[in-house]
Amino acid sequence: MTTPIVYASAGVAMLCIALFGFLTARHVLRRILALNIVGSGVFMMLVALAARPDPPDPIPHALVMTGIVVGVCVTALALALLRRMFADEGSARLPEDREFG
Amino acid sequence: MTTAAWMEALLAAPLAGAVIALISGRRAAALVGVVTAFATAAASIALAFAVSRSGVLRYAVGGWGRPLGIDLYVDGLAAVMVAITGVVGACISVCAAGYFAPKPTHADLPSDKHDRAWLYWPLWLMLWGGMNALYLSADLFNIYVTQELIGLSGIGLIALAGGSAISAALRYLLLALAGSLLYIVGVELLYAGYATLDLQQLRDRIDANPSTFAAAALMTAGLLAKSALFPLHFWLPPAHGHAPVPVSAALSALVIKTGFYLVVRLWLHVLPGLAWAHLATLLGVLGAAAVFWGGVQALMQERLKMMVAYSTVAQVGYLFMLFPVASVPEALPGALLLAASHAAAKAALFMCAGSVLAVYGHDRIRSINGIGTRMPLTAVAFALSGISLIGLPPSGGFAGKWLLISAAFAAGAWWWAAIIVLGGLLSAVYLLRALAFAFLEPPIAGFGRAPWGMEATSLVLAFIAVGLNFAARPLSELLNAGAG
Amino acid sequence: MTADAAALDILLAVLLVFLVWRLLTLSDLFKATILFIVFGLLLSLAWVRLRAPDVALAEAAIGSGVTGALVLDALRRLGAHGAVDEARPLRLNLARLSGGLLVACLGAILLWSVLSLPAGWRGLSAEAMAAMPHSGVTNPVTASLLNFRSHDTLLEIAVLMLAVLGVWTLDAEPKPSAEPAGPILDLLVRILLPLMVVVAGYLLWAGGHAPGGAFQGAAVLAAGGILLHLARPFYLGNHVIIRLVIGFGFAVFLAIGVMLVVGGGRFLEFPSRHAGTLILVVEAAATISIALILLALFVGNVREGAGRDAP
Amino acid sequence: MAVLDWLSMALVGAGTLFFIAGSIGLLRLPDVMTRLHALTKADNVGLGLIVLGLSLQTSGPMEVVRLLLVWALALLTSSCACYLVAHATLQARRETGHDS
Repeated sequence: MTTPIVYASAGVAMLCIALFGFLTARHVLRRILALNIVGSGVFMMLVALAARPDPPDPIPHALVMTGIVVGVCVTALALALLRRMFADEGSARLPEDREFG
Repeated sequence: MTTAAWMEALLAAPLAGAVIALISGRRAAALVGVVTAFATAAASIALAFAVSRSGVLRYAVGGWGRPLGIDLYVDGLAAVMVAITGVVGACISVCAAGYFAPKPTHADLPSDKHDRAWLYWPLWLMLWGGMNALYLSADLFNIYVTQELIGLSGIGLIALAGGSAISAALRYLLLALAGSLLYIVGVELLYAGYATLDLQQLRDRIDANPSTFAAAALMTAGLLAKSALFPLHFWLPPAHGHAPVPVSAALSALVIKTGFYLVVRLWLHVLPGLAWAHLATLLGVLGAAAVFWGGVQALMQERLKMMVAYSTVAQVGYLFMLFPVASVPEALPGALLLAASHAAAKAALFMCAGSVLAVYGHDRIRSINGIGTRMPLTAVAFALSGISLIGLPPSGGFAGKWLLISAAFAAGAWWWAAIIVLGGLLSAVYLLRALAFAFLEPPIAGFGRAPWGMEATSLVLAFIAVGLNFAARPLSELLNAGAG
Repeated sequence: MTADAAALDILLAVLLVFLVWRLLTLSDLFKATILFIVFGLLLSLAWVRLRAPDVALAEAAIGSGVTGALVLDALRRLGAHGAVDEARPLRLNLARLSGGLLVACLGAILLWSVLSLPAGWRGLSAEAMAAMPHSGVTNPVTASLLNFRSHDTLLEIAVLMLAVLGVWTLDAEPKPSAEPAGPILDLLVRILLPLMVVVAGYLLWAGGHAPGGAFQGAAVLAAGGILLHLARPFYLGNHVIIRLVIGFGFAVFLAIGVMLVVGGGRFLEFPSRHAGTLILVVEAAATISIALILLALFVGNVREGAGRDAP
Repeated sequence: MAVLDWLSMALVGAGTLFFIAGSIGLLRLPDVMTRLHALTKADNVGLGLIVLGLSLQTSGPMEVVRLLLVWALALLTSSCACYLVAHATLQARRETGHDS
């Protein structure tokens, strides 16, 4: 019974650290990584939830797999936009984040 | 055909159209797109009639039924949103058929983009299909997937403009992704608490504990970011202001409403059992702040498209002033009428701005002299949609605000009514400022030809916005047909 | 549970959290990306410990594999100048404190909800098991993805298509100056590529009764394509054949759903007798499309001769 | 049976040592090429020892074949990846004049 709780707690910790990282980071690539980890944290909570009954609840597994695939799509598009913005404007930060260090 | 058949059509038609447009490529995409658009619009109106005749319907996709499977659910509220999307979406498609034509005619769409312009059609039909799927869904996680569908197609559409739209699209993407993740955390908490993702079952099982509150708060925060409620509106003006004209129209008129709809669905239909008076007041206060902030910013804009985009920030505020007075029966029809007339008027205004761009080559408010004589159709459309946005009679905006104001008085909270009136005055100021330059100054010579398709569409939309003045009663009846 | 298994869980959990913290604070984004990939691989280990082998496969192949490749490729295209991040992430100041407090509150509430969950929580596992005999497959996760919640999966494939469409809307990127690798790699690719096709086919077929399925199979197939791209760079463009293959999986899925309606059933309601066959058809079509989609996302919008030089 | 158990334990232990050595090498060695040495050599031998150790614990020849297949695949992929990394490094050196 402790395995799900251990991982769910780790999921919460990952989620919170990465959410804070997303709020404070300026480089868009790091923001993208942070959001990916927020997603992993949520998915970890969901899969830990699914591991409680025996046999495991397959519905959260399906949700998480959908979430992983959607996450890759969003990440890929974000990276493509980032590369385009960097090629056009010479910065990997959003315009409002460019002034200070 | 039955309600169920129309629901199936509304899901499958735009998605099928999108994939056919994708495969058929540059030559036939526009044709496929316009045909699909009219078919989908017809189905949306048919669904509204079917619901008003035979009431709400629950439909188990795949035949499994909740909680294992995913259910669709249509009531008056969903039918109204689908119908708004259908009518305005058809008009936007007509406008886009001219705008994204193979010949470069528009200053804001560089000519080297024209070999990719056909990508508009699969993206736009996917967006439309995503909105229909969102309004018709009764499953929390399915709603997440539809939101991603909407978000990704919206970002692709914004990026079509290139240039400074790229960073706007990137900002929108990061915000939408963060919003989605907050929403998913909420879904996780609710699934942990109630072992279901179905809205109706949640409503029946919900009890007030901290985890449910946290779930509701997280989901609401995510949705507020997507519906650009003050102070989470910062991404909207650049994204909507820099996108191609039909895209700005679709995003401002329709996509913003999906977030609002979900907040309404969540708080009024799923969680009415929670004591949420403080949160409702907070939403109302944020709405009021949005009305003023958006109005003042719109007044300070130099470009017509940016002014119209900031006006959306303000108009979103009115919608959220529904929540503090939601207990009064007139409030919801009022807010929905406001949403419908804003959809029509805002799409019309963006198209007016697009026509001005096409003729003048720019949209600086100070130099759009003589629109009244050069482009009378656009000027009339601008004025009519302005009337609806300000809330002057007779217009859908007036009828909606009237209902909201009477709801505020019925709830004994006159100050909301005062804010609505003051906000109307503010929008009168910025719209009249632009109109003054358009009408009072003498016309200047030169420049291009007005795109008649866009002008005509904007006029049709403006007349719809005005004509919605008489829609209050049928709307209330449709909503009541859904109250099952 | 034995004590050493518990120790392994705790060690893995702590390591995961530590990796997250490190990769968000490192100023070198290249190192952060490597840690991100390591994080993904360890995450699949966690999924295995949580008895979710399907998720583990998907995470290793897509979550960590494809995403990692995409991020590394983006870093390469940004170049040394673009990969510099002079900010100090996670450094606390007054403005960030409020955000930090908010996040801490969120963490406390989430932790509370994790700990307060009753021990006998069942979820929908009983309902799912009861429905399994009618689902046409014996792997519950495949049944959930392609039958119980097939509507989600249909829209998910649409999301995949949208990502490619979004990439296509952007201006073509400058062509990276990659010269084809030598004969050794060619030989290796010639051995590995057929193997990867076989593995992808196996994963697709196994999905019905064991961990695996369309997404994992497609990811392996796409990895083969990426390998080929690394060995001999090629550009996809958006020719009609590419568009046809990309739209194929979604079109087949949607057509089957609509066909079932025409046949008198409900949208995506697979009849119990044919469910297994229909799922396999949908998955096979989806595998091909998803593989090409993932490959197109990696290759990006680079066209021969159309590249514009970065300023 | 106990002898076999001890033997497989020793083999797996030796394999693990190779992995640890490889990981330390990855972290401590100065540039890409030397790190590649640490990584591929150590991991291939390490995995081979672990596979050997595990195949002493199997119930039938099929499982041994499968384990050997895993090792063969890992050998192939790691040499492929190693070659790619080395190639990219050489190219970067030629372009910028120094190691990245």
